[in-house]
Amino acid sequence: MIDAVMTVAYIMVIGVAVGAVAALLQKDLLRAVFLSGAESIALAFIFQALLAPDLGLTQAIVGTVLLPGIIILGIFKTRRKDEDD
Amino acid sequence: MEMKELRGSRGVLAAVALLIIFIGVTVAFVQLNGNVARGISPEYNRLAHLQQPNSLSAWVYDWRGFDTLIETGVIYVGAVVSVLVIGRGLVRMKQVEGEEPVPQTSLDLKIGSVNAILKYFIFPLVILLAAYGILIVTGAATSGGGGFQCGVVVASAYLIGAVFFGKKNPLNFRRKFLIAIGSFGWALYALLGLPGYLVTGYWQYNVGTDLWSSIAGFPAQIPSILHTIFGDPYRLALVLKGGTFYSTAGIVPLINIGEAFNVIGAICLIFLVFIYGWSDTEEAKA
Amino acid sequence: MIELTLQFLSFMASALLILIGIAGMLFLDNLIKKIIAFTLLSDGVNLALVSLGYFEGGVVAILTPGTSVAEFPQNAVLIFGPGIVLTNIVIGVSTTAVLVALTMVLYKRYGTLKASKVLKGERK
Amino acid sequence: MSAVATNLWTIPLFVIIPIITAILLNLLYNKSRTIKVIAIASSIVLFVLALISPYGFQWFTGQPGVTPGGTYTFDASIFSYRLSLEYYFGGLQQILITIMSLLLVFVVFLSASSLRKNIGPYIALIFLLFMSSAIIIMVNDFYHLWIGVEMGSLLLAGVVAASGESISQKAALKYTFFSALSGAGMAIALAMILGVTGYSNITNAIQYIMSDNLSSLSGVLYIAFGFFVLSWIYAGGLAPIHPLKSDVYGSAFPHATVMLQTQSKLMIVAMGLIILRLFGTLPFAREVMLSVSVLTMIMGVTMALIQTDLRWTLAYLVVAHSGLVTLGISLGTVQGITGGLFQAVNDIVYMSVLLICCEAVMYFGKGTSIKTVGGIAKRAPWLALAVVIGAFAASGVPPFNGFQSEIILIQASLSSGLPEVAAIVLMVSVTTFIALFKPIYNIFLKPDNSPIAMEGDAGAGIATMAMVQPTSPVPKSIYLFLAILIAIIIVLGVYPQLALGFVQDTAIKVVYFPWVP
Repeated sequence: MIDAVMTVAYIMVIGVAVGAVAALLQKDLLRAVFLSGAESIALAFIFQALLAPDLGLTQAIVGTVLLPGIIILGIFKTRRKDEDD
Repeated sequence: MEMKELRGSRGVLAAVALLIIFIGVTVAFVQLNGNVARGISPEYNRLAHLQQPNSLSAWVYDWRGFDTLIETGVIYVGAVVSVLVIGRGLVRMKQVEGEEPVPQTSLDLKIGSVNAILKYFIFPLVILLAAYGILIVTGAATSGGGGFQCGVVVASAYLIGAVFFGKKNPLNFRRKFLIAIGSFGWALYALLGLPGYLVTGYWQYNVGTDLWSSIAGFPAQIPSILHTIFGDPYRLALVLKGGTFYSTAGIVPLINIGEAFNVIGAICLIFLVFIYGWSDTEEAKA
Repeated sequence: MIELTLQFLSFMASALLILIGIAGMLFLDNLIKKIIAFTLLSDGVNLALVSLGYFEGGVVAILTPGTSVAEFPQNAVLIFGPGIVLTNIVIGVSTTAVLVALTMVLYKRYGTLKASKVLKGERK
Repeated sequence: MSAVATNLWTIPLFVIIPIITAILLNLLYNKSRTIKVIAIASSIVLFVLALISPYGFQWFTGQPGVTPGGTYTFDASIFSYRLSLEYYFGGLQQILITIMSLLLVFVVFLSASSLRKNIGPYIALIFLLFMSSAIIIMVNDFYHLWIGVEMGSLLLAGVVAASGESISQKAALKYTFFSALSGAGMAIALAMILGVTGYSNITNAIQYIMSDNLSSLSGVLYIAFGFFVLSWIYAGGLAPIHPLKSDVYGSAFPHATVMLQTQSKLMIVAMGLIILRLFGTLPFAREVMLSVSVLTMIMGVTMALIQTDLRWTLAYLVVAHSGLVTLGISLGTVQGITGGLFQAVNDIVYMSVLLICCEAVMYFGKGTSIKTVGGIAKRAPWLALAVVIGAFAASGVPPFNGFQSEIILIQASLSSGLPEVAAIVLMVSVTTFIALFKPIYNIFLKPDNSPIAMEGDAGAGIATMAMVQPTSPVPKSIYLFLAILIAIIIVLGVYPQLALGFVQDTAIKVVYFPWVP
């Protein structure tokens, strides 16, 4: 049982790191926002594993709907692609 | 802080500083790992069964309820400031000619071509999400969640509705309504401290639970009418190993409702203004 | 040798997120990406705060039927960190909203998201 | 200290009255007359409260302290771990909040009369700015301090961006980005202090660090110190990032800058004292703080010298004079801290005089640049007198208050064996005069010969002839405010003991009993 939790936690820690790096390397801002949302879901799982279910719930909602929502509205009002040069 | 300058020698300097920060933080975390001092936290947990089962909710809304009042203010201020930047309440000096502010136009979310089946699928989703938000706020004392989570869930429902239905949003909030409930929520939270303040002098003393009036040095007795108003409606029975404990969360459920109103008002207002912009003439008409 | 506990693992993940976040905020030139980097940074801080409270063999800090009142204080995870995380999430949302609003307004004026162009000082 | 109240009745009102006022004003939005009445009434109430308040603690939510024996107590003088949030209101808090609420009255009046359009949210933000500053100076808790600082930086962004001009929006964006960065840093520092001690109450944390052997965790304390100093620098606008804060000061309306500079002085004082109390025993701690303040002074006055706009000169001078406050605090001796706190009080007052004069210059309708305005002394002689007195006070000329605090700072640095720092303090006061002399001479004394002015005079020649003396558009109320502030300047300059009595107690406690708030 403990091992299963640890395995999931390992995967999620890797997921957080990869998601964070991948989000910032994207040229497409919309895709970057979605990747940061994925990172948030992984983080929510880690919060669950760290015995903080309240925070898991909060992080899942805030990180996947609220913050990406605000930033996506910002992208719609500005431009979608990162500029070159 | 010109960002382009970070490419040259300044960039190297910034990279070195960053490396130092990273190593420092890592070293500190390695030292802390397994050595975290427990401090005051067990004391809060010791008192949990006297008030409400959810220790975190008790910490956030009762033991450190005043911190949360200011924190609720942060989200209120965030909404006021971002809406002010877009256009609500920009000020000019009478005597000075300044730059004209740039008005924000309304955003055309072109998802109107969603087919009818998806639309009928989304409609109950929005309603269910809003209902789930209300469920979260009512169960705050006993399980995870609370006012902030409720507000965030309802705001998500609002955003989804706005994206898929546009102006025909099932949760069709108006600007003035959102500003009003946001303000009402924060004011409700702030004024819930008043009964305790008037009776004992401690702001936001939890008059419903009333754990401390029997301790020596406490300045006042709590009149029973306050127990009746703020305590009795929220009675809980906790069946624990040591027996059945009867407790009440006191003003915490009411505080949660205040916070929920505030967060719904603030975040929906942010979404609304980011989507539709702000113009004073429209407000005057409405 | 340091044991690979869950707490240690999450501390390292949070240090990594903090590094990525600060680096992104300093070195990336796109305003929206800077904002995304800020959300990553605040996630990292949250993770550090949550893992402060965790220890091996702890239980969730919610009383459930049958819990022992005498043992609960020592067994439950420390609630200080999670409480602060809630605040940090709120602050993160408000700051992000203000940043996005300012970015939107400045984009309207300058037509670019590049920080090096938008924030160039042109004092009268 | 005889029986100290732990339920002091005034403390919650300093927070709740601004909150309720702000909510009302934000709702009223464009009803200027009602807004003006409510705002001025509420700010006067706050001023009276600060004036009459006794000293004591407020343990919010009424939770007791836990003694090591496991019993509960409501007595602040007994050693106990606080379950609740603790605020302290003492002499330092009284004098700073009194002056801040007096300035709040002026600022509210000025903004309500000089701004047009929908002023509700703007004045609401100014009230919340007052609230966050009052929180920061009264609080004895890291967690709450952090919330106060974060809220303050969001409010600052709002107040600055409210003018809707691109320069202020850019200043707000830059500052908010940095506040996001350093706010996260402060949260990391908070996490580390919590991890080491387990207490967020500052008194308890200091006692824990002093009583326990933390040699294995000293690295954590150093990192926490580093992040704390970073957020101190950002909150006060000190040396390496001073351009951000001076952009903010310069691009906000001058009356808003009165509140903003008060807020940063309060943050500098509050956070500086906390750093000194908690980390004062770490080696290099004072040296780091001292070098930050010396750098701030030098950079601030150098930048102030090359400005050609009164607004921007003042913006950089505010930064330079913040350096004087931090210098006194980072010396770490009783004399030094007394000087620093007294300097903070004086600084708030004389900078407000200069900033209100700057606002009055804007009433003439040509901005504040030395290239466009001139000859104001002829049209408003009293204003010229006020600005000259403000400049004298800022540059430490004897009968005014700046002299009294700068002499204490010089003596303190000499007795700490740092004559070169004393020389820098002297240099700051001299350079302040030089930096202010150019705009004051050009704006007030030099005859107005700009082409626009000539044209205007020709057009309204007859009207001007008819009047014996050209009238100034400056309202009478500004002269009243300036008179009150100048009275404070002169009274503090002649009887410095009036203010020193308030701050000396705090300085002694910080040095000898750092755990006492």
